[in-house]
Amino acid sequence: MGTLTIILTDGPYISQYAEMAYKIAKAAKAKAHRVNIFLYLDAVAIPKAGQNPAFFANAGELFAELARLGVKVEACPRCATARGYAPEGGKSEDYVEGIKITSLYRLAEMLEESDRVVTLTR
Amino acid sequence: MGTLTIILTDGPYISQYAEMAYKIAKAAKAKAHRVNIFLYLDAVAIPKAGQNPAFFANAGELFAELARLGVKVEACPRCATARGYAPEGGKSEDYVEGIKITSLYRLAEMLEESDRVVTLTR
Amino acid sequence: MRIFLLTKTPQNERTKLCLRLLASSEDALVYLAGDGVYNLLGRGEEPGGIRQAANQADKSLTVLVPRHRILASREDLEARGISADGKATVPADFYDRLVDDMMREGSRIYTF
Amino acid sequence: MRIFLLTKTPQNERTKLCLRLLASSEDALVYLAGDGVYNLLGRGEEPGGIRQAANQADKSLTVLVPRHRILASREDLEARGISADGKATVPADFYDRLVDDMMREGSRIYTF
Amino acid sequence: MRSFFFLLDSAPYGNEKAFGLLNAAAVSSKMNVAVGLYGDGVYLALIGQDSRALGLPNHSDILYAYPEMRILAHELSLADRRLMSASLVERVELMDEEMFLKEMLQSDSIILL
Amino acid sequence: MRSFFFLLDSAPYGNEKAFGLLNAAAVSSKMNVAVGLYGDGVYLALIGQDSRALGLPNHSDILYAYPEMRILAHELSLADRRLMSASLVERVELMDEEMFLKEMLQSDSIILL
Repeated sequence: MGTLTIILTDGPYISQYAEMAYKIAKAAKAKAHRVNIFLYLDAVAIPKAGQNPAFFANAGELFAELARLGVKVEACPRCATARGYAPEGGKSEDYVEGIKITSLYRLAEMLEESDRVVTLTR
Repeated sequence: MGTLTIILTDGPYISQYAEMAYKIAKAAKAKAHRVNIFLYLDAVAIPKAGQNPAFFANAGELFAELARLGVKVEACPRCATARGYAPEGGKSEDYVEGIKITSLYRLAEMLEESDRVVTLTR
Repeated sequence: MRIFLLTKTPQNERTKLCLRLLASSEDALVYLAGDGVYNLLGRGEEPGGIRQAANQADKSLTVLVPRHRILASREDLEARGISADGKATVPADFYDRLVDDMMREGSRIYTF
Repeated sequence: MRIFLLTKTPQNERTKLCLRLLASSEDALVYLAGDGVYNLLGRGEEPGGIRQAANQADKSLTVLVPRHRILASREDLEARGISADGKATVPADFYDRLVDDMMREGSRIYTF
Repeated sequence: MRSFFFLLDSAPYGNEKAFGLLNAAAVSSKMNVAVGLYGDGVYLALIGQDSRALGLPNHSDILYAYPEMRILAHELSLADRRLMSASLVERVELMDEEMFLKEMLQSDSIILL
Repeated sequence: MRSFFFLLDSAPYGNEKAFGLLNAAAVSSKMNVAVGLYGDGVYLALIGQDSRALGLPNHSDILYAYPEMRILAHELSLADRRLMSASLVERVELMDEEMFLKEMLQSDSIILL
């Protein structure tokens, strides 16, 4: 069993990367790997609650599902605060269940403890 | 006096375009031109309330100021609904004052009534 | 084993960099997803094109890597109207295989 | 009058398209903001570079347009460590002038 | 009647720009609208797109739904991508560099997303 | 110790990627970290950046604040941008194509934002 970290920088819908990350994370989790996802820059919008896309899969729900499966999904506090997702005890009221706003140092920790790192970005 | 329409597709901070649009719109308004801004794709995140950037100018406040100055700022409903900014009577509770979620047909109307169109996008 | 997950079109600068890294990796395995599947279009030579490809030095993916070492995502191919046409393997379990290969002992993953 | 507002680096494909449109517009006025100010770097020729510019056919902005028809944003130049150095006008009221020029009767605005 | 040239320079499906640009052009199609496929945008002209398994709307269907929009493709971009001999959506009008730039400059506005 | 190669391929200030990449590299700099400037990323190496009037943080200051990070610049990218004779931030180590690719492949992970 290994540890995989995925870094995202795009918001939902604008690119395929949120959905691709979901597919990779889900496959890795099903094979009992540990999976971290770090939401950076625009990607802090991925877990916003209340998304209702008419033509795409709901990114918020996909990532809530990953969190339920045990994937650690954490967002950059600088990016999230700038964009109006205020960290209140590490939890944004705007977010779906299970996603935390933590610290950029957590990204460094994720990198340190990971066997593999995947960056998906435009 | 002419009418200027600016189309944006990027969210705040990720690119300079929201700020550039602000500078152009403000200068045009000061010269008594009519100014429309259409927020498309990721740009529907620009007027989110509660933004608090540590290193950049607050995009939400800049656009609220434009709205107070009489700039029409309208967001695409498909893009906004997908991203969790639900249109309730054309107003998102997530938005700063003065920005409306309208219709993509409003973009066509803006284009039709404009003397000049500026697109600022990555 | 070096795994390259390529998600960008052949004209993207990141694709060009990816191909240069590929060229110096003997044991490369390439996974194509998203716009990466556009790299299966055409062949090394374009018969009767308006002009030669802009940079003759840039070899395309299918020239650099043998077909059995290229895997492409079926849904991404279908959406874009592209046939793998013997240039790549199109597994039913693309992401499962990607994860198995990249998490395998001794492998590395590069994403472009 | 055709106004070109260029906000991208010289290597960006949109910049290249912008320059091709410019080349067929005699009365072009160019406004450089954001990463567009990188178009003021260097000159037509690079003395002693490692290799020639990738595409000799692509002329740079400063070769195509006389300096009095290029305006650059001061804060964007300063941030990036670039001097206009006689290659462009750097007005204090960049956006005011842009608006005046583009809203003037008979002018068109193109943004790249 | 005002004329608009919508320039698409990114590939469909990998990001939302193609979908967004086609929708914006479609709602404007009572005016004089051309969609210009340029650079990676020419990939939109490939026939046989079937995006059901990917879970996205079929972009080439949009081209057929609005016959009043002109769809132009930049030949050099097609050639660079080895698509001159590929099967293309029949709605698409091929255009050489000179004509393509001329169409752009003749429009009242160029819209890039 | 794990090694990470952070590849910056976009220009500073016009978008947030340069700032984001430098911050991510900086917090990771207790590990073996190199920042590789490639393509438009080499513009970060220009000296004399003063971003006060623009209202953004000075990106080249970040390079000096973390002397433990190696900063590499891809020579061909500099040459393509006519920067070989420009004054560059002295922290930056120029590297030819072969060495640059070798550094990338020798790292445990390559991180592109």
